[in-house]
Order: sequence, then structure tokens, then C-alpha cells
Amino acid sequence: MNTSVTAEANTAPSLALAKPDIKPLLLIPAIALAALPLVGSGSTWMTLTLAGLAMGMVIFIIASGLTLIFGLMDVMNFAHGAFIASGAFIASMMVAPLLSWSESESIGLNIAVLAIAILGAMLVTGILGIIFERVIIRPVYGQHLKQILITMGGMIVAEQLITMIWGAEQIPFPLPQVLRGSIVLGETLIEKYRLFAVVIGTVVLLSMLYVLNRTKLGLLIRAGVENPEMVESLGYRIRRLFIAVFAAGSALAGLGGVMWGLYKETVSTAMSGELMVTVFIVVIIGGMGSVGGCFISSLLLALVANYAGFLMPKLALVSHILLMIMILVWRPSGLYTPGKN
Amino acid sequence: MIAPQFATAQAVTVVENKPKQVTLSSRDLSIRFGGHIAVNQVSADFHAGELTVIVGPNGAGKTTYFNLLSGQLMASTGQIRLGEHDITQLGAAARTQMGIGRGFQLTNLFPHLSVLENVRLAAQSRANKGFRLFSIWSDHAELIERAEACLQQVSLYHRRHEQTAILSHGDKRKLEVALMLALEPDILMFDEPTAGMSVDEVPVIINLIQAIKQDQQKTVLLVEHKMDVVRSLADRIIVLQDGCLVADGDPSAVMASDAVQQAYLGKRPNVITTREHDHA
Amino acid sequence: QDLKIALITGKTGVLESYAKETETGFMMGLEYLTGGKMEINGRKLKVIIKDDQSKPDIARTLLAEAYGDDKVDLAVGTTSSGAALAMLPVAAEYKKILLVEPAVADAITGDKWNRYIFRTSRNSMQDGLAAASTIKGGGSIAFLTQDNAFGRDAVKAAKESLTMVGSKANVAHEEYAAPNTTDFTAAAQRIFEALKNKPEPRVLQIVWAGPNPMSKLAEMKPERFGIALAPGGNILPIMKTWKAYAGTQGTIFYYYDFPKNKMNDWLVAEHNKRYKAPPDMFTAGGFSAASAVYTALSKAKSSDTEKLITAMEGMEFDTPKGKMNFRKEDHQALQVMYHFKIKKEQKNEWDLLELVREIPVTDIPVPVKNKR
Amino acid sequence: MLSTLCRRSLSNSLPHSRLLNLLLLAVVLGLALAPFITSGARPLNTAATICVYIVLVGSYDLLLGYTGIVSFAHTMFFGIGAYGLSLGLSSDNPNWAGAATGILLAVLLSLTLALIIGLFALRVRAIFYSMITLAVASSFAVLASQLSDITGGEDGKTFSVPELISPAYELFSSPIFGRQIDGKVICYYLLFFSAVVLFLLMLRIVNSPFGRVLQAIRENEFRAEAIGYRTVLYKIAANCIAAVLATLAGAMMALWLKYVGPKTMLSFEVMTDILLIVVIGGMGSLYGSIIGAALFLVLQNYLKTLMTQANESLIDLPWLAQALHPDRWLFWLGILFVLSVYFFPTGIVGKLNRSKTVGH
Amino acid sequence: MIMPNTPHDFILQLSGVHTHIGEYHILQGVDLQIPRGELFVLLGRNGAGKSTCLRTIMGLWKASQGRIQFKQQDIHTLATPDIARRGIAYVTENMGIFSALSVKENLSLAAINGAIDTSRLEWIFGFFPALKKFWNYPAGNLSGGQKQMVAIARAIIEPRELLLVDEPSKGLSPAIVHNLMDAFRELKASQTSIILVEQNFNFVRELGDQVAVMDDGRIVHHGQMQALAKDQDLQTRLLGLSMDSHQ
Ligand SMILES: Nc1ncnc2c1ncn2[C@@H]1O[C@H](COP(=O)(O)OP(=O)(O)OP(=O)(O)O)[C@@H](O)[C@H]1O
Ligand SMILES: Nc1ncnc2c1ncn2[C@@H]1O[C@H](COP(=O)(O)OP(=O)(O)OP(=O)(O)O)[C@@H](O)[C@H]1O
Ligand SMILES: [Mg+2]
Ligand SMILES: [Mg+2]
Repeated sequence: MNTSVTAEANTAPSLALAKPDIKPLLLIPAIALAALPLVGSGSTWMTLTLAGLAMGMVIFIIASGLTLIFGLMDVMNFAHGAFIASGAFIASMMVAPLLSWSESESIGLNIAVLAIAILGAMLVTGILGIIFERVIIRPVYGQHLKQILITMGGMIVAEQLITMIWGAEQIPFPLPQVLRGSIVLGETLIEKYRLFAVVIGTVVLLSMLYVLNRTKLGLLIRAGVENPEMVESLGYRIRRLFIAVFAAGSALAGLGGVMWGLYKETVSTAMSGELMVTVFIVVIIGGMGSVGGCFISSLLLALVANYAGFLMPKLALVSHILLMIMILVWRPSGLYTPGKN
Repeated sequence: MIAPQFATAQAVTVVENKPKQVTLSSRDLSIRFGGHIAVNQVSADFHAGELTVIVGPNGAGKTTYFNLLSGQLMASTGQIRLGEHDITQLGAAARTQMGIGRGFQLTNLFPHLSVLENVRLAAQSRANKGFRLFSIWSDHAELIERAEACLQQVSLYHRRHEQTAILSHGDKRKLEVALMLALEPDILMFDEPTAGMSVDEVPVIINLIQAIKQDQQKTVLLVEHKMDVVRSLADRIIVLQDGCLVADGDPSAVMASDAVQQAYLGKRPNVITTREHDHA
Repeated sequence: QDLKIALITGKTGVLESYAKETETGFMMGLEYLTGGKMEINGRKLKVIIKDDQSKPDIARTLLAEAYGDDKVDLAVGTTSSGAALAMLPVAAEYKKILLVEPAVADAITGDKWNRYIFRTSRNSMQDGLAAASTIKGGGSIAFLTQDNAFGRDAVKAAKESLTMVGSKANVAHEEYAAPNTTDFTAAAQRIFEALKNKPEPRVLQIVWAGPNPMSKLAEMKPERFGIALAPGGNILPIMKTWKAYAGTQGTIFYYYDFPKNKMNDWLVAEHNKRYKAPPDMFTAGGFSAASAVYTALSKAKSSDTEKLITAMEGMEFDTPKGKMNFRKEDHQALQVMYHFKIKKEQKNEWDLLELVREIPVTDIPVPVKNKR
Repeated sequence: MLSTLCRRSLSNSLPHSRLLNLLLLAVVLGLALAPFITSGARPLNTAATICVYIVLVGSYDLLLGYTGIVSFAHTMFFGIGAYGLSLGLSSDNPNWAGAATGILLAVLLSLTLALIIGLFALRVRAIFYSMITLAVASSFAVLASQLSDITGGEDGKTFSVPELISPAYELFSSPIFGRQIDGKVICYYLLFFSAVVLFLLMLRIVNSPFGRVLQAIRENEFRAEAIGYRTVLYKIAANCIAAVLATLAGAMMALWLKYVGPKTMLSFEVMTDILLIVVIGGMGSLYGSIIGAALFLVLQNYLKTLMTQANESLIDLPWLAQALHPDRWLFWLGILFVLSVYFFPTGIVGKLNRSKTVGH
Repeated sequence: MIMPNTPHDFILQLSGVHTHIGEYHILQGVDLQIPRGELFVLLGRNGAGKSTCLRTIMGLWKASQGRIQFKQQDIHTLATPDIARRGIAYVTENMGIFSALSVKENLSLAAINGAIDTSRLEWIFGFFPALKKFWNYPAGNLSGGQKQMVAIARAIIEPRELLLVDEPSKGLSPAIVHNLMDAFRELKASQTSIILVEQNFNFVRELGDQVAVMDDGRIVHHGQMQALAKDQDLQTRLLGLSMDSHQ
């Protein structure tokens, strides 16, 4: 009761001396193994685990943009969902005329459709992100409260714009032929789409880790959030960097939208709200803006949801929230704090 | 007073002449940040009516020691007593209410409130009126008067209605002092109060501390790097180095010790001493 | 004096697309029936459209406003069941007719009903009975639905329906998944485990409000365990994505290609012309509501509530689905349903279903459940 | 004499701007006379909702504007109040004793929950607190829809109210000033006076020494602790006070609507509305809740009508007409919101009241 | 005042600079000429406008009127990063530490032209040994004086033509202050020009070449340091105290 908040923060072990922290990483196999005897059947367990891990990848892709923006720029972007939805809509619009390609048996054409959808969506949402940064976010850097408020305003406007442009109806967004169906090994089954998600997720993870850990960019942006004037006095055009990060985050949201749209095979305005709570939870329990933490927490969340859904469907109603509370009790600032790993 | 056993040979042994009432004391107080021990087994007693200056190189642990005494940080080991009470486990707010007041080295204020309101809040805390839910704050005129008086003492009265955020650095330092005054603590801990204050204001603060010192009920702790300030105020000097207490005692003796001369004042004692004597 | 009708729907919010269909259908219905003149018995017809955002409290207020301030003669609405249920007492308070369309909750014509309430849309029980009538033989059934009042009621109705139609099938499993579930792996695995060793045929019936998880389940290859899926019908844009699961069977209350009558022909043709797509379920629903209103007003020759009630109880009226009639006891419109199969060979993007059988009203013996 | 009384009941905190005072006076008079200067269901309904939202938003501002806590659990307390009242009244013979019991139990439940959340969560970083409250609130909504036997589930439920305020009751046989004094009007005045009392209470709290400490915590919690305030206690107290007031607002809302349901009481949309109103009205100034609630609810209720007209007159410009389609009212509200965060960061009240306001 | 230097010897010139912050008129016509390669001292009471003056040069406040030239080129129209890249480094009075970053990262950000030059780093470590010790430590956890060292080190980690330094000695222990004086001497020797705002008379008297005194947003005195140091009356008049009465 008596310890002040700041004191707790201050007594956190010295950052410089911390070793790589793998406990959160071990949590995943630990939970999976713990679930095995409960689930009973090996093939069912395998199906649940594989599906969960792959779904975790999808969640990670969707959350990665938010983590990036949140972690580096300390902006909680409530409008992220709108970017997700626009990504999906844009992709579905781009591939609509290419229906025959995506239905064709040719893998090349299928991949071409996917590439067009992904790149197109990322490009457009990236540009939208730049606009959004300019008109919405720029005036409120460093002011948390206003950020929450203004991005919520931005979310409302963006969602309405989407409805205005694409209407309220659901638009079909068919999976290309290669990604349809599942692979069955004995009684274990994995959907092809999920394998695809694993590939894309890995690419996103690795490239984010590379950019943040091997370049000055990550440092610069974190410094810029704390004290933009100082960073400018050192000679960096921090505004441009912020824009770049925001564009990247939004493009990732667009990618997330494509992935989510492909999973659901329809695109609708409801998409923007659907996953937001999940994504926020992922970002929170991953630790503010830690890419690794976000990755692990996405996988955890999806796995736990699958096991809970199988073992006790009632629990699945609140499994995300329980997981969040448990992790925050264990580590009050999330699995990882940025800079720590 | 117990001389710490680990005090080095050069350290000055304590000279104790008149028995004084111990108000605040620490026993074997330590704090560790990861692998770094910032305050290491520090034991010291502080007395009413005495002004103790704490000196030591940058990073010696002076501010951290203050943080431990005033409750901003919790000790890893050791004990802190205030009069009869063991306060080691108490939080900052509780200790403040028991009469420990402190200023911060790096200015720490309520930026969007007015200068007066900053001080008024401290006076209100002193009067223990924070949980008055149903009276109107402006009805408590005594708090406002008290706050204005404190501002006058640090010559900030003329800026009382301005927003704190726009004060210049030096003015913020003064406000920091005023805040502590308004708390009317029995134990006052100043952390480099004059850093950044312009030369003509420094005497104002020194006189203020001098006046407080006259009150035999008050215990004053002061961290200061300006040697002339130290010399004009200190009743006793404590030296910290790398978290350890290495000397404690009479000012002139402590200042003359080699440890202080080399580790603190600089590696070229001859240069320093000449200059010190020039202006003494 | 003009005849005023309020049409309340959830035009903004989650059910926006349904509401739009209802409105289109309703207006097209009036247009068709009045021959474009928008007049009944020589009185000009005025439709006041209101948006309740699918929020019950707003729906109530709007209905009160419609009756009290706008002085409408009768009201039609609304999209969300919750909002519709909240509106029922308001109709009684103002002693004016509320024609419910397209909300489906059984309670509307069940225990929450009052004598001012009529309903053109089908209720959950009718859905259940229609579905049950397709599985009269033996076998095993599992249900997948949402874990909320809607889902539980739907399964209750479905099970009741099975007994009522005398089906010999056995209910092997009921799966209640979190309403916001997006990943159905866990639910599917539970169902497969429960169903796989039960007597054949094995049917998994899906009752889901909102985008149907049908395709997600199909990807899990239920045929590995000899399980057939039986989705409820859905709106066209969703069924469009089911193309890959040709052969799957289910029941639906309207599909533009099934009914053969003049009214439907006009609707399909006009709708295709105006909106470049065939009419959907809720378009037909709106159209039917318009027809009920038109028939009642013409028949009663007055907009007096009591006269209308008298006219409407037992009233038969034309709809794109053929004839419906308001049962006297609970004012529910009895109507046919359709047993469909997903087409393999599709002629165009909207050519999705083929008719297995039209389920006649006699096969759908909805019990009367209100406390009249 | 009278003016002193007035000033004191407003806790010496009347705004400095003449324009603002006029606006406030207009709103309050409008609300006081609403049944007589308007006719029909919608205006009265709008006025009643404004009364409820003044309390709801004011209590939220206590947290957001004064203490700097972003909580998403406010709707939960609002819902508890509403459900409490509905349960208290859900007998065959609804009476005031039942209502009072329902409200009392709801207040107790809210207090307990606020205390627990506060103890658990107010010590973590602000953004975490928001997320935790978001999670708790959404779990509560799940719970409410699961317990459909008592709450009516997703659909919610309607209930009747004591005779005195039910629509059928008529106080006088003939209309007064053109308005039949029926149960609805009596109910309206019940809400209006509750709102007045609760608002004055909140005004007193924020202008008390306690209220000033809350502001200090918002400004610099660390320093507030260092000058001797146990900030956790203050934050928990603020949380509890806000929760209780929100509970009462919930009861008021339910009493007026005679309906409770998750969409109306617990949904995130209600939370967004609260946020919009606080920001548009002006954070950190309770008067903002009056102006904000009045403006927002009038817009919400009448913006569409306006847009319908604009839309019809613009039929030649399809794109603009599309944007002005009444179904897109939320779009304009969003724009208004963003602009107000942009240009009136301190809200309408802050803008009008540039000189020394309550906050500074 | 007669200046011995020709215009080309001035690295920085301010003429008639006014600065407004919101409604406040802070700088009210400041004229300054900073000779190349010298250490220029700016004195004045609290709130006189010294820090505002440095911020205006850096472009962090925009001059509402007047002209600022760096190496004979206007810079008052430029954005801060561009001003910095012309060769000006700045130590702010509140240090502007990036507290989440380590000391190393703080310094490597300051090295905008690439990696940190190790020999220069060793040179800095010579003055501020604590930096070496806490090299990988998050800068936010350092002591007040250590943070001050990081702030100064950041400004000198790469050679710059002009340094703006706001009260560098505050919070530093006497030994380190001496090191700092050495550092400034060496920087001067390498033709770096310095504008120093300082309250420590000892410090400025030893190092200062020219001095200006500010009051109320104006320059009230401008001349040679030596002249001011000798003239006790002038000191008392300008600064409220003579340099010798207070060391
Ligand atoms: N919260 C913290 N986490 C980790 N290390 C800390 C923390 N606070 C202080 N330290 C370390 O403890 C040591 C002592 O710091 P402290 O601030 O007490 O020094 P100081 O004597 O006040 O120095 P100065 O004269 O520079 O103010 C420093 O090395 C500092 O890096
Ligand atoms: N953001 C601001 N808005 C308005 N006024 C400001 C702002 N910052 C500073 N001022 C005012 O400008 C004047 C000059 O401030 P400045 O910080 O330049 O003084 P200084 O000479 O550096 O003083 P010090 O020695 O105390 O650091 C002061 O009166 C101060 O109150
Ligand atoms: Mg210190
Ligand atoms: Mg300054």
C-alpha cells in the first residue's frame, strides 16, 4: 500500500544488466503441454495447437502495426481498426476484376492475385496513414489523453467514410485456389490458409526485428517521442520519421486487413471493430510496443482461446480477458518492456 | 555517533561535543539497482537544530539517499527511524505527513497550475485538509495566506498568478523551495537548491536556510556542490562516495581531508586550494 | 387526410445492410401495389422513415414519437429483435398497430405479445420447423450456435421442432460458442468428437446470427467423419462465398429464384433493373410488410386501429413468397419456407441455390405461445 | 443575500465569461421549462436524456478531466444503476420502495466494484488502467447477457414504473399551459431535480480542497505524493464517487426509458458518447457537461432532420448529397469531434472561459 | 561599442531579434555578435531571457522579428534540424536526456555523421569518467550530475563550429567542473566558438572572452570579460552582486 508508484518503477532491475529474458517464450510450449492431457486425443490436440499458432500469426500481423506505432511513438491509435478495414476493402476491390485468376488452377496467377491484393492494400493504407498522421495525430504527440480522444474521433470518421465509399453490404473476398482447403495428416488437419499466414507472419516479424534492432531508426523515434525538440536540435527531421513510422504502421494494418479478409472470405465495415479489443489486449500484454512481446502474446492468446474453446466453451467468452489479467499480475507492464530484449 | 567501520583511514573521525536530540537516523541503509549498489550501508544520525551538508562526487548516491529517507524509494536493506518511529516501510506521503519535507534536484512541479496553487496545495496537505469534500477551497483563506507568505520568502510573490510551466528555470527552483516551506516540515532536505539560481538570488536562499537553522526544532539536510554555500552553512559535513559514507564530522576537518580533496574537489589539490583560499 | 405509416429500421449501425433491404422492399411493395400512385382508398400514402440505430431505447422513443407526434396510423419495424421487443409495450400504450418486420424473436408473438402486434417476418420457430422437416428420418444431429439468448432459444426451438415434426433423429450435441468467435477450430473439434461415432446420417446444423461460419466449418472437412453441414439461409453476399461447398443443403425463407408468382417476377425484374442485383431476403420481407399494410388498409377502409385489427386477424395477403395469412391467435403470418441445395454449376454470380422442395405451411405447425 | 446563496450553492465557481453564463442560463431554463415550451414526445425525451447525461458526463469528467484517469468502465456503473432499478421495479406491483432498494443495492455493488478495480488497477500506468477497465466492462457486458433470466439478455427488458410516473397517470384533469401533467411530466421533473442536486454536489466536490488534490494528481502524481497526499487513496475515492454518481444516472435513465438493455446501458457506444460530450463540452470543467450534453443530444436528435433537408436540396450533387445523407450523421459528428479536439482543446467552455477557469 | 573584429570574423550575428511566446513578448530586440573561436558569455538574472535567446538561435522558438546569421547566412528562417546540421550543437538547461536510451545510445544519436569516433570518445571519457562506467546504463537512471555530463558529451561528440551551452556547471561536482573548464579550453583551441550561459562566476571569469548581460529580454551590457571582471561597480549594477563577494 505504501510504496509509491514511482518507487516501484524505479526499483525495477537495471535494464543494462538484464539477460535475454526467455520466460515468456517458454510460456507457449508450457501451455501447449499442459493442455495435452486435458484435451486427451493427440490428433485433436495437434489440430488445435497448429490452428491456434497460425491464428496467432494472423493476430500478430494485425497487431504489428499498432505495436509499431504504439511502441515507437507512444500513440494509441484507436483508428487502427479503420485501417484494417480499408486494407481489406481496397484489396477486395483490386482483386474483384481478377476473379478468374484467383479461381484458376494456376499457382502463378493465384500468387499474382495475392501479391496485388497485399501490395495494393499496403500502399494505399500507407498513404492513408500519412494523411491521418498529418491531420489527426500530429497536433497531439505526447498527449495521451488527447490521442485517445482524437483517434477515436478519427475512427468514427474513417468508418463512416468507408461506409460511404463501399456501402454497408458485405463484399465477398474469395481465397485464391491455392489457399483453399486443408492438409490432412491422419486425423490432424491444418488449413492451407493458415500455413500462408505463418509465412507472412514470419516475414513481418523478422523484418520488424531487423529494422528496430539493427538500425538507428528505433532509437531515434523513441528519443523523438520523449523529447522531439532535442532530437531536432541534434539535426534529425523527426517529423518525417514519425510520418514514415505511421505510414509503415498503417501499411501493416492494411496487410492485416487483407489477411483477415481472406480468412473471413468477406469484407465488411464491421471488420474494423471486430478485432480491436483482441488486438489491444495483445499489445498490452506483449508490453508496450515490444515486437517480440506482441508476437508471443498473439500466439498465447490464440492458443488459449482454442484450448478454452475446446475444454470449456463458456470460458472462451472471457479467455482473452483472463489471460490479460493473469499476465498483468505476473508482469505488470506486460511480457516485455521495450529495450529489454 | 558511530563511526562506520568501513570508513577509510583518511576519513575524519567524528567529533561529538554537545549531545543533541536525534530526530532522523538511518541504519545500514542500502539500495541496489540490479547489480549497482547506489547507497551502501549508510548509517547516520541527524539532529534538531543542526544543518548537515552532504557532499560527494556525482553519482555518489546523495539524491538516492534522500529518496530513501523521504520515501521516494524503498530501501533494499536497513532501517530508517524518525524520532521514536520506524518509518522504513512507510510511503512518501506518510513520511511527508510525519514532517519530512524535501525538495527535488530536478524540478518537479504541477506545471499547469498557477504558482500560488502549487504552494497552496502543499499548505493544504500540511493542514491535512485534503479530504474535505464538501467545503469550498477558497473558504480556506488561511491556506492561501500561508502560500503567499511562502512565495514572498523566496521572492516569487509577484509571479504568483502565472502558470508554473512558463517560469524560467531559476524561478522554478525557487518555487521548489517554497513548496517545501509550505509543508512546514521538521526535517528539511534541500537537494542543490541553488543550482541554476542567479547569483543575486543565491544569498536570498542562503539567508532563508540560515533562518530556518536558527530554529532549534528543525533538522536541515543539504546537498550542495557550491563550496562557498557549504562553508557558510554547514554545521557538519557528510561525505558519500560510491554509495558509502566515507567521512562525517566537523566541516573544516572533513574538507581538509585528502579523501575530499581528491575524490571530490579534483585531482589537482594545489590548484583548488589556492583558489579556495583566494576567495575564502 | 393523408395516411401515414412509420417505417422504423436500424439504418445505421451493425444491421445497416439488412435495414436498407427492408426499406427498399417496403417502398417497392407500396409502389407495386398502388400502381405507383401511392394512394389507398383515395387517400395519399405517406411513409415516415426512422432510424433506430438498432438501439432498443431509440426504437422506443421513435415509435412513441411516430404515434404521438407524427400521428401515424400504423408503424412497421424493426430490424433488431431487441429493439422490436422493446417497442411492443409502446404500441399498447398508444393503442396503435405495430407490424413487426423483420425481427425474428419468438417472444414477439409469444409471451411479450399484445393485441396491437402483427408480424410478417417468420419467427425462429418457423425456421426451426422448416429445418426439422428436412431431417425427418433417423440419424444424429448436432447444433452449433451462439452462446447467448438468441442461440439458446434457437436450439430450444429446433429441438422442439424435431419432436413436433416427428423426426426420428437424435440430438447428439449442442455447441454454444462465444458470440464473437472467429476461429471455429475448437468448436468444430468438439462437434466432430461428439458426432463421429453416432448413427448416420450425421448432420451439423448451424444457427448463427450474422456472418455464418459455414465456410470455416467446411474447410475443416467434416465429410471425413461423414458429417453433413446444414446452414440456415443467409443474405446473398454471404451465400456467394459458399460456392465451393456445392451440394450442401439447408433451409431459407426466401431466395429470389424460388417462388413463382407475378409479384415476385416484378420484384426480381425491377430490382435487377434498379440495383443490378436480385432482391434479397429482407427485400422480400419489406415487400410482404407493404403488402400486409396495403391489404389491411384497403380491407378496413379506415385507419382506425380497432377496425384494422378486425380486418387483419386471419387476413390473407399476397407476397413475393405467395400467400401469407395472419393467424388470429398470435398475429403471426404463416408462410412457406424453402429447402435448398448449393448449386454446382452457376450461370452467373447470383445463381447460387437450387430448390429441393418448397416446405408448405402445413409442414410448419408453429405452436401458439402467447398468453391470450 | 440571494446572490450569495446562489454563488455558494454553485461553490463560488461561476464561469467568468458572460456569454457562457448566458448559454448556461438558457440551457438550464430550457430544461426547467421543457414540458411547457415544447410539445410532443421527442423534445421531452431529449430534455430528459440531457438531464441524465449531465450527471453521467459530469461524473466521468470527475475522473477524466479532474483526475486524469481514463476509464472505460463508466458504462458498467451506469448499467448497474439501470439494471438495479429495473430489478427493483420488476414485480407485478412496481412501487417506490422497490425502486429505492434496487438503487441502493446497485450503489453498493458499484462501490464494491469501483473499490476492487481501484485497488487492483489504479497503481499501474494510465494506459493499462484504461485497458483493464475496458476488459472488466466488456466482461460485465458478457455477464449481463449471459444472465438473461434476470437481465433479459441481449434484448434487454421493459418494465413498468410506479403509478405516479407512469404515462397513464394524470395529475390534473385539464392541461396546464397547454401540457397535460401526466406521469411522463412528473417523471421528467423528478429527473430534472435529481440532476440539479447531483450537479451541485459534483460542483461542490470539484471545488473543494479534495477536488484541488485531484487536479494536482492529474498534473503530477509523483509530486502530489511527495507533498503528502496518498494519491492512491484519492484516486480510489474519486473512482468510487464517480461510480456512484454514474450508478444514479443509470437509475435515472432506466426510470425514464422503462427499459434496460446492454446496447442502451453497457455498450461501448455509450462510452464513446460520454467521451464525445466531455471533450466537446470541455474537460476539467463541470459546466462543460451541461453545454456538451445539451449540444450533443440536440444534435443527435435533430441533426438527422437537418441533414435530410440538406440532402434533398443537394440531390444534384450526388457526392455531397451522399455525404449529407441522414444516415451519415455520425460522420459529421466525428468531424465535429476531431475539430473540437483540434481547435477547442479545452472544449466549448474552455474556449469561452479563457481567463482563470476552474482548472487553473 | 566598438568591436575590433571585422564582420567576417563573426560566426553568429543577431540583429534586432524579438521573440514572442504566445502572448508574451520575451526577447525585445537582441543584438549580438559572436566572434569566431571565442567563448562568449551570456549573463543575467533568472527570467532575463538567456535561455529564450539560445532557443531562438536554435529555431525552437521562432524569432518574430529581426535577423539571425550563422557564418553570414540567414538561419532564422530555417527549421531546427537544418540549423543543427549547419554546425550548431546545443546543451539545454534541462538537459533533454533520452531517458529510455542508454548513455551509449544517447551519444550515438548525437553522432549524426555516422558512428562515434572512438578517439574523441576517449577524450570525453577523460573529462567525464562516469560516462564510461555507465556506458550501457539507461540514461534516465543516472544521477543529476551524470545526466548533465551526458548532455554536454552529446554536444561535443562530434566537432561543431558553434556550441550553445545553457548552464553546464549546475549539478556538477567541483572536480568535474574543473574538467569541464579544461574541455572548453581545448574546444576553444580547436577553433570552436561557444556561447555559454552560466551563473558560476569562477567559471566564466576564467574562460570568457566577451560577455553580454541580459535583463528583461534586452542586452544591457556587451564587452570584454576582463573589463567586466575588473569593474566591481558595473557587476553590482548589472547582476545585483559583485563577482568577488560570491565565488
Ligand atoms: N532509479 C535508478 N535506477 C538505477 N540506478 C539509479 C537509479 N537512481 C540512481 N541510480 C544510480 O545510483 C547512483 C547514485 O545516484 P544519485 O542520484 O543518488 O547521485 P547523486 O549523489 O545525487 O549525484 P549528483 O551529484 O550527480 O546529483 C548513480 O550512479 C545512478 O546512476
Ligand atoms: N513557454 C513560455 N511561455 C511564456 N513565457 C515563458 C515561457 N518560457 C519562458 N517564459 C518566460 O520568459 C522569460 C525568460 O525566460 P528564460 O527561460 O529565457 O530565462 P533565463 O534567463 O534563462 O532564466 P534562468 O536563469 O532562470 O534560466 C521568463 O520571464 C519566463 O517566465
Ligand atoms: Mg543528486
Ligand atoms: Mg534559463
